[in-house]
Amino acid sequence: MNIDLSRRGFLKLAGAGVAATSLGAMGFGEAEAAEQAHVRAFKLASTTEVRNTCTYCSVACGILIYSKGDVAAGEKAEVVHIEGDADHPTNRGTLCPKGAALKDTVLSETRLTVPRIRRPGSDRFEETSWEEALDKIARALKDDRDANMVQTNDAGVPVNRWTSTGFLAASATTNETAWLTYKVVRSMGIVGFDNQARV
Amino acid sequence: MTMDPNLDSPRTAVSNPPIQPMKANLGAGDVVRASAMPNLPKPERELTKVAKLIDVSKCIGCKACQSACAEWNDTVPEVEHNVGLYENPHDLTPDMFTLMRFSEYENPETGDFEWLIRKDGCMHCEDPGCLKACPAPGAIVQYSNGIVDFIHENCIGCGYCVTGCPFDIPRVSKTDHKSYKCTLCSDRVAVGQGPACAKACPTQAIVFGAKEDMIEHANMRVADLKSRGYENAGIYDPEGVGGTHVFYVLHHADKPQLYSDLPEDPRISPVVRGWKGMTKTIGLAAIGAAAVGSILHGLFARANRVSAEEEREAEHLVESSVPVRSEEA
Amino acid sequence: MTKPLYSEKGDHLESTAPVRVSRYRGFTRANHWVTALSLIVLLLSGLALFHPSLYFLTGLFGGGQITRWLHPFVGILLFFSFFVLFAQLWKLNLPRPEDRTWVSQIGDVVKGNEERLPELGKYNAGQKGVFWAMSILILVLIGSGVMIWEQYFPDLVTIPTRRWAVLVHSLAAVAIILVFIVHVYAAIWTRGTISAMTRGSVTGGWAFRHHRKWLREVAGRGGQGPAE
Amino acid sequence: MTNSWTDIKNTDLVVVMGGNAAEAHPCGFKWVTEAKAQRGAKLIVVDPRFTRTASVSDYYAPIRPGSDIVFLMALINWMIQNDKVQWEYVKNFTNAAFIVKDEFGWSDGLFSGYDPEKRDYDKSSWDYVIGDDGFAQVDMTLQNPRCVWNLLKEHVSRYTPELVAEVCGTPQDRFLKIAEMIGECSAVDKNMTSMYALGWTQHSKGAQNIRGMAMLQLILGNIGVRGGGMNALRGHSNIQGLTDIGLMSNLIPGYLNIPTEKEKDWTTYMSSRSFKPLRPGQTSYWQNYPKFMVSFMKAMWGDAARADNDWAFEYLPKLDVPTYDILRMFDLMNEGKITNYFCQGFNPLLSFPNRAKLTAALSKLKLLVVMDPLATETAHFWENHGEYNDVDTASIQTEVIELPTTSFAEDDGSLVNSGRWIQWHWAAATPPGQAQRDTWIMSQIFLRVKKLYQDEGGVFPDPILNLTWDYEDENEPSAEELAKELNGKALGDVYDPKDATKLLAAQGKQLLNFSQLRDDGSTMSACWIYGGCWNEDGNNMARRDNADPDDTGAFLNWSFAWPLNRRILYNRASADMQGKPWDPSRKLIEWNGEKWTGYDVPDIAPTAKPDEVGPFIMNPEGASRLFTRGMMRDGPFPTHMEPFESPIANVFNPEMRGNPVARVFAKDADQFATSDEFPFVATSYRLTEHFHYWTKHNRINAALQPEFFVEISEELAAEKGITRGSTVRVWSKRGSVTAKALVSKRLRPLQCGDKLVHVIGIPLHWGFMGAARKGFGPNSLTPFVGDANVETPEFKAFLVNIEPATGEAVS
Repeated sequence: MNIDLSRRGFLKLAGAGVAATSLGAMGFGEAEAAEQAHVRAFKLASTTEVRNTCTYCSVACGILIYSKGDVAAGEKAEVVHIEGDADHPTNRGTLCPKGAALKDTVLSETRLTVPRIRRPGSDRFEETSWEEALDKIARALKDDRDANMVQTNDAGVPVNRWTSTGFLAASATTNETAWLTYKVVRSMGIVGFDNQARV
Repeated sequence: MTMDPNLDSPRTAVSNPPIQPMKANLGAGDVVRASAMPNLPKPERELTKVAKLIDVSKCIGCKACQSACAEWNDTVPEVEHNVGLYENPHDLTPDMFTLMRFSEYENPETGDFEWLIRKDGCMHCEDPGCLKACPAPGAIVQYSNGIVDFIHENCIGCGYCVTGCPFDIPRVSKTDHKSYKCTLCSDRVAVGQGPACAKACPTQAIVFGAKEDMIEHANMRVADLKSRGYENAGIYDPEGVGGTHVFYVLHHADKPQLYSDLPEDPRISPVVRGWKGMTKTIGLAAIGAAAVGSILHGLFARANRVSAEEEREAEHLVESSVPVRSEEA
Repeated sequence: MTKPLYSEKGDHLESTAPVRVSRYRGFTRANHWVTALSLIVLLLSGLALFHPSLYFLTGLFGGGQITRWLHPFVGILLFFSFFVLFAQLWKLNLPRPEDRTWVSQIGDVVKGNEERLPELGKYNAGQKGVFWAMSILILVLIGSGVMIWEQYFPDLVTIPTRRWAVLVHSLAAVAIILVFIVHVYAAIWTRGTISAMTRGSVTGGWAFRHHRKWLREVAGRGGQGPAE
Repeated sequence: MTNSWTDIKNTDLVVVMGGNAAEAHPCGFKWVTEAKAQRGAKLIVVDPRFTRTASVSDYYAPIRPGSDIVFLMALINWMIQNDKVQWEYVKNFTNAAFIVKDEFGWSDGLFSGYDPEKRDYDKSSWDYVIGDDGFAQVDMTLQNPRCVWNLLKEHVSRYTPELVAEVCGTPQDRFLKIAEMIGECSAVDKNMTSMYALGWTQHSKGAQNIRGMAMLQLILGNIGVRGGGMNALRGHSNIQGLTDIGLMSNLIPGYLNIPTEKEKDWTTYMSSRSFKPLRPGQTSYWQNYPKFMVSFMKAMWGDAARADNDWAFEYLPKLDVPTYDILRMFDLMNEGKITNYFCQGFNPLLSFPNRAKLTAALSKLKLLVVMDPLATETAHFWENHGEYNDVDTASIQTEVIELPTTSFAEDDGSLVNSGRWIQWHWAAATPPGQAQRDTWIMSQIFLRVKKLYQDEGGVFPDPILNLTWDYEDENEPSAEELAKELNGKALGDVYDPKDATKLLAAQGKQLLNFSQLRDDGSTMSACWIYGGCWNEDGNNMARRDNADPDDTGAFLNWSFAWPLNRRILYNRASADMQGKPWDPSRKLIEWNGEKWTGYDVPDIAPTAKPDEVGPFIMNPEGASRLFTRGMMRDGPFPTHMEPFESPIANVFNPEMRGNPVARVFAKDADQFATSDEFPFVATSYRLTEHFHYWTKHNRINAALQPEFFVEISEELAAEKGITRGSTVRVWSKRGSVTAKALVSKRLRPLQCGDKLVHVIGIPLHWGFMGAARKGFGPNSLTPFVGDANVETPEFKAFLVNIEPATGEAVS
């Protein structure tokens, strides 16, 4: 015989019918009706898919960024998920532990959102406006360039080099950003110019 | 490479997820077993059995699976301390459904050092101990494709699943008091996607598909390992639990315990079987019998009454008894 | 005076005609009912998680989560409540020579032929059995219960031990329910018993019929006692 | 990379040395596992630590940090001794046959021409014998004792398996087994690939480590073939692009050079760049240098760059020193000679050696500007974080401006991967808060400075005022506009030089590729090697056809690879002198009688006859170089040099410390330690769970590897009474850190001769900002010295001491 007894079977056997029915009458029987089996709702439904490249190492894995909202359509968009692009020849949809967690870097609590300035000797950053920050920078650049630009060397050869201001370029910016940066930095005569390639 | 999500199987981990809304292809109708629900109607359709194969010989222990798992399931594992090990978090948690376990092994035969790395997590047993142990109707279900899933609305947090599991997998949350473990990304599988870990795995040490295809793939891997001198390479798909829907290729299949104590011959503990089987039945029967017995006795045997005679005897006894004075004592 | 062998010091005659003998003071009765009540709650909540067919009983407590949460706490309550009861009753529940005869004539007990049985003190062997069975089972239950208390002691014991604990817990639970049934039924079947735990006293006849040595000893102390 | 990630699947043997591909590049390493699974390829790992790469290797050998040259030269020696040489390749495709000047020589670990005063070589003797015909003399029979081959043979003869055991601490049997496995790849149908990264570059002789393997690969005939090559696993997503576009002190986009002050005018500058072929009929592609250079000047200054003003040569800064690299800049900063410093997405406080010096230097700045998506340690260098950044905030007068920038998810543009694929990506999200794109920020800075010069005048404003800036929105040039400038366009009509009537590109049109560049000012191109990335066919970097005919791994229609969409550099060398593939099963290109055809874009003129033109068209020899002439500061052959901090004296010259020509700043020399006070060798590295100092800002990666630790052997732990998981103090002559101890069998002490060398592993992912627990980076300990040729800091081998820490680190 089936050793698992159905509830009704048990009631018959135990003769506890009275108790049980009265409980049933009090509506306790409902407790048994369990939530239907279901899987979690698929979270990418109705998101926007955008193809991008992982920002970390130079394997340059293809990634798919899923956002709520569509930037291309001029909407405000926030990243909800990132995973590998299965069509990409190099990573074939796979991602490493860094790439698989890219979303948390985009949404990191330590992401910068406003220009800030730390005054000499101060123990904190204070918020500032882009205007103030950029004007300050431009002024500092011009003053130093005018003061320290080396126009000719001892031999009188024009050298037009500016050594007292330095610029470290990034390692994850686009080629386009890099080219614009190059133009700006070189046109000023800065030679203390370098990037992450050295490390 | 994206598969038609309406194909129930085989599914590929290496495809891009759909973004158009679609109906989950895995639901109540596909449940073959549910905890504490003995008389379940047989599902009208039978899905192809799926499986996740973990080839430890290809695994580089990069934890992409852990990362992808947390991202997909929106869990936030705690930032712990380093305790001198590579395992982080240090164990499975309600927020970390899978974990790379590392063991350093000096092979006595070859004299070589080996770093054995195993992805730990729910094995999705064909005969799930958690489901057997669970007292809450429908809190643990098994779909016809083999996935064992927790339905958290029904979970009462008693921890019986922990007791029932032969692999020490489920973890009960201290915050919402519900039990958590790998779902084999049932939500992804339901729309024709493979689990997040299998898709992310850089070396494809984790692959996902129809179980028979996975077995075939595993056999190829075993052959390759044998050709590289691992005579004992083999598949870990333990019989004791009726086989699993997450299984391994091991270079030392003869010694699974080398891989951070992977059980040699896992099975649902006889103690648990006893508890959930005989005890349950015979216990209830005994209680029922006792109740019925007493009722019958009550009905048919005469009650044990005190007679008026005995009341008088009592009064007489009281009168005749000489009070003992304390000072005389 | 000689130390009472068959009665508590507090037991006394409330009246002589008709005779009424006090059996349990108010505190003890309250203590008993708290214990009884918690046992019933445990029994219902326990059974709910014990067998699917009884899961509906979780409805009594407002669902599975609450039932899971409530059960162990009531268990703690029962444990302490019973402990206090035990402190009051254990002495007179120690076995005595006449218990053997009583047990050997269990047939007469069930048939109710009390006149054929030896005179007894405050408790008969059956009651003593219930008492000791309860004591032991409650210890086992609280012990095994803590081991499987996921919410607070998830890592108290290893999982294999935990498996045994859960098995032992359910077996002990079945046993205690059986004892409970015997206890309750015996009280009902032996008419005049219930008043001992409600009013706290029994009729002289009841005492004469079931616990004559106890009656003698109490009577021997005459009108002494709180009633005077 | 000479090849590509996807090409690695074609290999028979992978040698991972000087890198840890599985951990640092997991998804690229996938192709190693593919090669193993599909081709039965083998994987060899040579590393001081048994890494996660080693855990899936077929054979592993330990090596003492900083001794790689000995291992590599010994491999070459073994190949020569055991005739494991691809002779036809070596004779025809390398400079083995070239005759070298008699004055060239080597003794006591030094080459001819060393000047200890200057710490530099007079390289004049390091060159070929040039005949009366103006060509280098060769002896194709390789009999001449002065030919490169015989000099090499003699040079490497000192590097025996015994020496390897003594210097590298690698057991002889392990070395020999590896030599045999590698030797098999001298066969034309067996190819080996080398995957390396900072394990080789971060040494004071990093460039020579890589030379060593490149020479071995040439001897085995593995350069230019499928499944072969020298594959540098670049660290960052666009570090290749930043280098291509020349964001370095001495570079101009496309590997052109900023003039030195010795090159006072255009003619002088060009004179040293004529690159006349050294052998008859060779291509010497650099002969086109003027076309690239003029096109660049036009891209920068448009009409202001004219023939009559030397193409505005004057606008370019002229260098007085080889380079103002970061190390030099921080040294100057520390001398108080730097006023303003910009960090664009860069965190030098954790990236460069001797953090104490970095902090002191930054504290002397007037203004520090940090542009970053995340809150970096550099931007917060003045903030006191207890032991993790123990600075006196009030005394630091540096003004710091922190500008929020967008991340990859919020901009369009292209990145160059390690295999030179230039891949376009699209923005998916709105920048958070007030974050702005770097293009906007740089434009704002430039436009403001320009305005100041317009309004106030000032010193030499011309290059600023004349900088081309014709963008639709001058405040934020679009990625598309900038990409088109990188490709280049016709400023006037461009005709075919062979047929003056044939119009190649009409004025204003995008150029097809760099073959259409001119030196008459009729073309502009910001970065000649990118020519073709965005021509009249559109944005080729955005191409997404992942078809791969015959599964070669080339993917020619996926994005665009520089140069000319070529996927494997030197691919002409994959075919023999008749133009037939060495290994038909791995055909890449083939000579069909009239031209080169095949799966890849030929790395040679399509009609250049195989028996006439050599495959290495960028070299005036037409051949590759086993002997580099005067092109490297520290020698034409790699010779063993110890790290500046080493427990062992140089076996060839005990007096010689580190790299004899590496630049050392005065104050830093005093901070080099010896092994009597600092007995243990430390090496830094990345863990797979983290990316540099970025992912510690990310909760998930922080959870996967939460806290700073150091790895030590069980032997060292026992010796020092250190237990697993306890806190230890590690210190060098430059600084001290506290860390958790990870005691492991994966590190073993190395027996180097009679000396037992303990190695301590120090991962580099922690700092005092972000989601992970506060910690340190190895740069608190590392010496302030770089590679002699490229100034990459010596992070991979230095000396420290270790002890159990008394107080627990608060984190």
